Amino acid sequence: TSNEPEKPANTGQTGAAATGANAAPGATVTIGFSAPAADHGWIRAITDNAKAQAAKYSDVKLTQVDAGKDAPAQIAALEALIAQKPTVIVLLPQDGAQLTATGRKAMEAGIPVVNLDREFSDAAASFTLIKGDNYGMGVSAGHYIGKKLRGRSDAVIAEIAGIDSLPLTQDRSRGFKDTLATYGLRVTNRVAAQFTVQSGQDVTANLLQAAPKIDAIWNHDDDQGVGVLAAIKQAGRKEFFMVGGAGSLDAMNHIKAGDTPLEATVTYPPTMASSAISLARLIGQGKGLSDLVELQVPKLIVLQSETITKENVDKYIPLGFKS
Amino acid sequence: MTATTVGVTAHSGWWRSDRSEPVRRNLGLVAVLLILYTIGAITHPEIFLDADRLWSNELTVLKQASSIGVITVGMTFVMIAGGIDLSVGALLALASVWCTTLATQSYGVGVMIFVALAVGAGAGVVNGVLIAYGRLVPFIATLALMVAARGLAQKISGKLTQINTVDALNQIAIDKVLGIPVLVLIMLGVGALGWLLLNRTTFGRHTFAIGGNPEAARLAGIPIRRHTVMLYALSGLCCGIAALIVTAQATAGSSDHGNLYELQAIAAAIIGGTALSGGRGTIVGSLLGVLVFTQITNLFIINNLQLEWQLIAQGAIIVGAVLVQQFRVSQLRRN
Amino acid sequence: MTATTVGVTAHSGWWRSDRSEPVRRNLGLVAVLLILYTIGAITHPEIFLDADRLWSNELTVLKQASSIGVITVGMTFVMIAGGIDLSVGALLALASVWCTTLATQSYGVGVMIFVALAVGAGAGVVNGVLIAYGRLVPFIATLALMVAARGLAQKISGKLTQINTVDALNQIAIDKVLGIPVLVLIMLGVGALGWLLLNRTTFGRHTFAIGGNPEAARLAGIPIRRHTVMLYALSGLCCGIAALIVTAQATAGSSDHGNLYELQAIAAAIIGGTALSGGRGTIVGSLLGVLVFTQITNLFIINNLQLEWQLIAQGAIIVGAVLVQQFRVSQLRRN
Amino acid sequence: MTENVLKLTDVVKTFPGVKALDGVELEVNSGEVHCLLGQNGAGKSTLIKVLSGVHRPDGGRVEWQGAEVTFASPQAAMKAGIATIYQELDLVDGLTVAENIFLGNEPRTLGFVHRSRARRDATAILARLGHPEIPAAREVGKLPSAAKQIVSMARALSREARLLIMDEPSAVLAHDEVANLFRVIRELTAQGIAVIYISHRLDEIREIGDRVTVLKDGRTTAANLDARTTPTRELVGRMTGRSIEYVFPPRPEVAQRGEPLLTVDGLSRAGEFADVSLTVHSGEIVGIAGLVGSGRSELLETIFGARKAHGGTVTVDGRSLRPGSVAAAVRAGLGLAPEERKSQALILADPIYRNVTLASGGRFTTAGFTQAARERAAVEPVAESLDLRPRDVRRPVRTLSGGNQQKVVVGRWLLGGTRLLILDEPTRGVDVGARAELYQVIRRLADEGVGVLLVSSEVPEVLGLADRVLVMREGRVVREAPATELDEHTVLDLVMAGSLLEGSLP
Ligand SMILES: Nc1ncnc2c1ncn2[C@@H]1O[C@H](COP(=O)(O)OP(=O)(O)OP(=O)(O)O)[C@@H](O)[C@H]1O
Ligand SMILES: Nc1ncnc2c1ncn2[C@@H]1O[C@H](COP(=O)(O)OP(=O)(O)OP(=O)(O)O)[C@@H](O)[C@H]1O
Ligand SMILES: [Mg+2]
Ligand SMILES: [Mg+2]
Repeated sequence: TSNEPEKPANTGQTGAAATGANAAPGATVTIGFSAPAADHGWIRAITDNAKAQAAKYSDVKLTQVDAGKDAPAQIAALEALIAQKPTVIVLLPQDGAQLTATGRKAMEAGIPVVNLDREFSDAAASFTLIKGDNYGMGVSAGHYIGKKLRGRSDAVIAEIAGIDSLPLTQDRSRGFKDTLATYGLRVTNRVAAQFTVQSGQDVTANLLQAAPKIDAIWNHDDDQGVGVLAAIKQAGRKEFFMVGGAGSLDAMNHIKAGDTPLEATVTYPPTMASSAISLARLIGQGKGLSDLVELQVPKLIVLQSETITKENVDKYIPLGFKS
Repeated sequence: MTATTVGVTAHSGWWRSDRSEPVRRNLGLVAVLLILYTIGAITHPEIFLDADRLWSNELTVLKQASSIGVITVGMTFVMIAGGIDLSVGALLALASVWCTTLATQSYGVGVMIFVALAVGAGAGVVNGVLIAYGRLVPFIATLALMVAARGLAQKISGKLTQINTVDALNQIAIDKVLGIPVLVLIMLGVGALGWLLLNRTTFGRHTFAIGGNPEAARLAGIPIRRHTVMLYALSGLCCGIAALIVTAQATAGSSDHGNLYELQAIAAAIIGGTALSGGRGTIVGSLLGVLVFTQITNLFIINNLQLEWQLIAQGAIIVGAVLVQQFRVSQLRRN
Repeated sequence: MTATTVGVTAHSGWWRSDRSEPVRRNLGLVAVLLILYTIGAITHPEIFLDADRLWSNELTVLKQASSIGVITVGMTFVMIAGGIDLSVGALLALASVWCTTLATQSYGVGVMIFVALAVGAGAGVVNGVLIAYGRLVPFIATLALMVAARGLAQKISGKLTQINTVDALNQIAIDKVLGIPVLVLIMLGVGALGWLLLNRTTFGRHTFAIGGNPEAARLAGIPIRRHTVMLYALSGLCCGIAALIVTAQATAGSSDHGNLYELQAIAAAIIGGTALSGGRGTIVGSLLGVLVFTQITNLFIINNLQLEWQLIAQGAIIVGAVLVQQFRVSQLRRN
Repeated sequence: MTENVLKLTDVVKTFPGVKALDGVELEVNSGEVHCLLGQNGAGKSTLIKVLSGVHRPDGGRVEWQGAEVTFASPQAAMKAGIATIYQELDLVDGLTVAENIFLGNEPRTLGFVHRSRARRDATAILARLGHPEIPAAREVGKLPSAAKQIVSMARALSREARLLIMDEPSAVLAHDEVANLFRVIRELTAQGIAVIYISHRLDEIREIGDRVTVLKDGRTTAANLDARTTPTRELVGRMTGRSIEYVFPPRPEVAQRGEPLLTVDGLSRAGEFADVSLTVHSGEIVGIAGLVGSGRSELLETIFGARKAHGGTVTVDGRSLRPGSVAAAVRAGLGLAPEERKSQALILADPIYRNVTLASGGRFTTAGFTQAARERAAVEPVAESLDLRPRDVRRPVRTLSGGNQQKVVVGRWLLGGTRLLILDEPTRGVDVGARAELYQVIRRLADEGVGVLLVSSEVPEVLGLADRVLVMREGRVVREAPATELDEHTVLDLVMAGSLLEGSLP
């Protein structure tokens, strides 16, 4: 699912720009944008979406700042950015907690910060937080699997997590665990990959040896999912069904085709970057969301983690990002 | 520090065939593997005491070891000659991406294989030339390629996973010959060829000589520079082979493939008795080293250990493993 | 006897002071830095040709370099003695996590500092003992700690970022003394002390001796094992200091801190003229090496280059840098 | 006044598989120079390593100044007042002369080294050794091998020792340097310091020694012989168990020189040697005499392509050799036995046979595959002819005695196929018996038509073995003549003329 020259249209871009009154161009807004280097399908979609969305507005000027290799580096980069006094900052931190102080610094400098996805440890450090729902992902996956295996307390349920040292992975697993519990189910085998195809294949190959018969698998991340599916194919296993995570185009195609155990995937939409830019613009122009009565954009927006299945996959495919 | 070993090696069992110390080392590693199996048998008898499941589990371990195994063979040559190759992981990624572009895929499996090997070997030659003729220290030269090759791989792939639609290639990750997975056979084949090249040809002799005493090798008329280039080309070639393995396993090429392979390969070689300072090393030892590491991961997953415990245990096991080895070797020294 | 005088003086370069080759190397690195500045001046005159912005930019570069710089000083000692320390990054993480647990924070900054240094040095001693008395090769011993220490850090922190609420510590990332950021002063201080220790004390002499010719060192009655332990303890101590720096910068302790620091530190030391085989190396060179790498990153960020281009460029620059150096050194050799 | 300081009774030291020392008796008195004599591999170095705490004896008594001792470490021995100059240079190349001399006991306060004092003291000691010109601030790695030897002597002297052990200190020294060394030794013994002196050169032993103890196969075969009066026959007999009639093989009456094999024309390297021209005919042995540092090694290495010439040409039977390419030289049939065996010639961890066959490329392969058996078969006779001991060619070279290692270096080019043999100090550290053997071998090769180019700091060796002799001084050839027309005195005058002019000879 790659190779052809990038067209943003296919990286999860909504196509929907601002609507209603807010569509009208206003005072020019310079948005400073910083997200970790795009070394992974989902992050890449985030950056592409942000750029694409900004391009849609005649009154938005986007200055992108490299996030460097780790949190301290991103902090340094942002200090430089703050010095340039953009109207608004959209920030996807390397690590929410570690950049909280910097966010606060920007706010104090009178620059509203839109905290994208990875949450600051202090709400006062951002003007608005828009994030995906990691816990919710686990919940959605849990419900899908729970409904199908309800009452089978002996069911073998495997979880293939992403990078295990990340807080977001912890949240996803908690949501999954808690939800399964409500069905009297539990995770019997849990492995963690690295968000990369190869690691997905590696841990899965071993996992399938550990569990000779599986009922369901939840894989946190459709990027590594390519490897997971490969390993399953190589082991010739079909006795179980699988749920993915994030909502990549590749995953959706498999769901549509039904050619793999992958029956569903729970979204963690990179479109949030587009929305973040829109919000930043409104903040910069002191507007609210036109469909809401408030004069300011909301303080907190948490995106639904939707469940994509064969039934509804068609309407999601335009949103699927290339892994 | 080499210092600590000096006193010891100075009188180590010289009178036996010069091969015997390595042999002991390898026996040590076999012992380590047996210990790992025992742990497996205790924690999961249903797998490790059931012939069929043990067999299929070990085949999986070997399959998962195959790519790093092939790379370690090349690494062993480089290290015996006193060098080091940090670029292996990146070269693997580059080769895998290059051989899975839509363009390449359209030419079919033959061309894909050729491209992977050519890219690997070619990049290896670059390493070798920088080192032999540019006089860069191997660490820096290969570090440069480690970084640049990844970048290039990302450029080519646009950081996207390049699904491989050529089944002929994907199939080698599935097929078996006489019950043995093709990937395993590839690893064993590369190992066997490597063993011959290292122990039964002048190329191997010269490799040892260059690592043991470069000046002496030079004054004995060995064309050191040419040899160096060939060594890194060999390592690069192994990366190309490994790239095909990984591409088949992942059914895709990606600039993320082979992440941290350099560290794993070097560690496996050293555990296997290859000296970072050159002059010593065996293919068998290196492959056993790889197996130890892969078996450890397998055990962790089977016992579904939490990440932090995996790491702590791994550190402990590495230390334990080497101590077990040393015990066998010192036995040799004593009598 | 005068015969030797004849032979000796007949030889070129004979009368030059000896440290002159390292000096040339370092001049080479300075040249590289100047080239980097020139690139900066061309691509972004508004920064590199504006005294104030250049000054503040370079201070940022130095601040970003401080943690890795401190670690590289310790690494230089270890490498000069012929060793290597892969655990530095993990030890940094462990120390940062340990000194930012709620419990530790409650005791205030003094205890936090003590804990960080103690954890670092303590883990370093473990490295040293494994190597000197357990006879593990440094690569493997420190690899084991590299893995285990990260695991332990994750265990302690529960894989959560530990916000540091003790402002006294966070402040050092902000404060300046006479216009120089405290972090930079710390790095320079550690560098200066390291230089003294290496070039003016018996400890330094013995470090060179052990790396240069372990057997000779032993015959000269140097207690190699004890010295080895002290060396790794020193490296660990530097990790502790670096941990404090990073914790202050990130305003938090985390098990992800110091990722890949080992590679960067080793690379910087080698670029700075330290031999992986031991016996050669300078503190100044190592720090210049660190600066080169940090300056490169800074240039990338300023030009906000895409990741893939960053990597490709970095590879090219590394090769270029070393060639520039070699040019200066070979000049020395020629006359 | 001369009381006994050291007494060894029945000392035994076994290395896995070999009894290096098998009941050694030794008595050393204060103020005497006690010489140890023995063939290569007899156990001399092992013995002194036992004395200096490097090895622990497996049995026997060591009495030091009356009390029984076993030294746990080199430190312990040094503290007790025993200083040692080891056979293999034990210096750290990366450190300066001063740093090496005081390594392990630096003058210091609170760990800080007094560098200026160290340098001053070092210079003083070097001056006392007659080498004020060796700069204390110089990196040892950049010194000539001879200068290195002086430095390790200085190091031994820097410790106030009651017993000074010297393991073949003169091996790398040229004639006048030895005189110097002896002067120092006499000063020491005058102060009542005891000296154990190991050398394979009998004339030296006669000149400096008081008493001699002879070792054979790790046993004392004769103790406390008088160094001056004991007849050579007896000494050699005790050492080798046989008697060696003549040393140098007779030259063929009519020097039947064949075709010119090697022609060197106006060869130069800045700062090393200038405008050297020489010819070696097949079947001819050409010797080069000169002092340490006179540029002979560089000349040889340049001819061999190991160093790039700055000017001049090297031609091997008519065809000019590609400069700076050792491989080309070897292909043309040249072979070099370099000067420093450990750093330039041997792969210590590898077995003897591999070191010997290192340069023979694919010669012992069938279908591209090496065959250890064939190699060993080819190496055995070489080991035989050089009297390598022990004979087992599968031993790592590391475990060989110094002299035997040297034989391996030379042996590499005796496998046949070499048409011009270049020998740089080939007999360095080789015992009397083996020397004779080696001379025989070299002459036999010459008779078979091989050309030989020989460098040695032992003038008698050059005169005795070579057909034609070149004398080098300060990198230039100052005289060329048939060996028969020269005698030791003339040659020494020639090589030292320069320094005579400076009038700075002691
Ligand atoms: N002044 C010097 N600086 C550096 N190296 C030197 C110097 N003088 C001599 N050497 C080295 O020491 C060794 C011996 O010196 P050289 O070859 O010049 O004289 P030689 O006649 O070969 O003396 P020798 O009998 O020691 O071989 C050679 O390897 C040479 O490179
Ligand atoms: N480390 C070692 N391991 C095994 N054997 C050894 C070792 N060191 C010496 N030997 C053996 O011990 C014997 C005595 O060696 P030693 O070096 O004492 O001889 P030597 O008298 O010094 O000879 P040379 O005159 O050539 O220096 C030799 O057979 C040698 O091979
Ligand atoms: Mg000896
Ligand atoms: Mg010489």
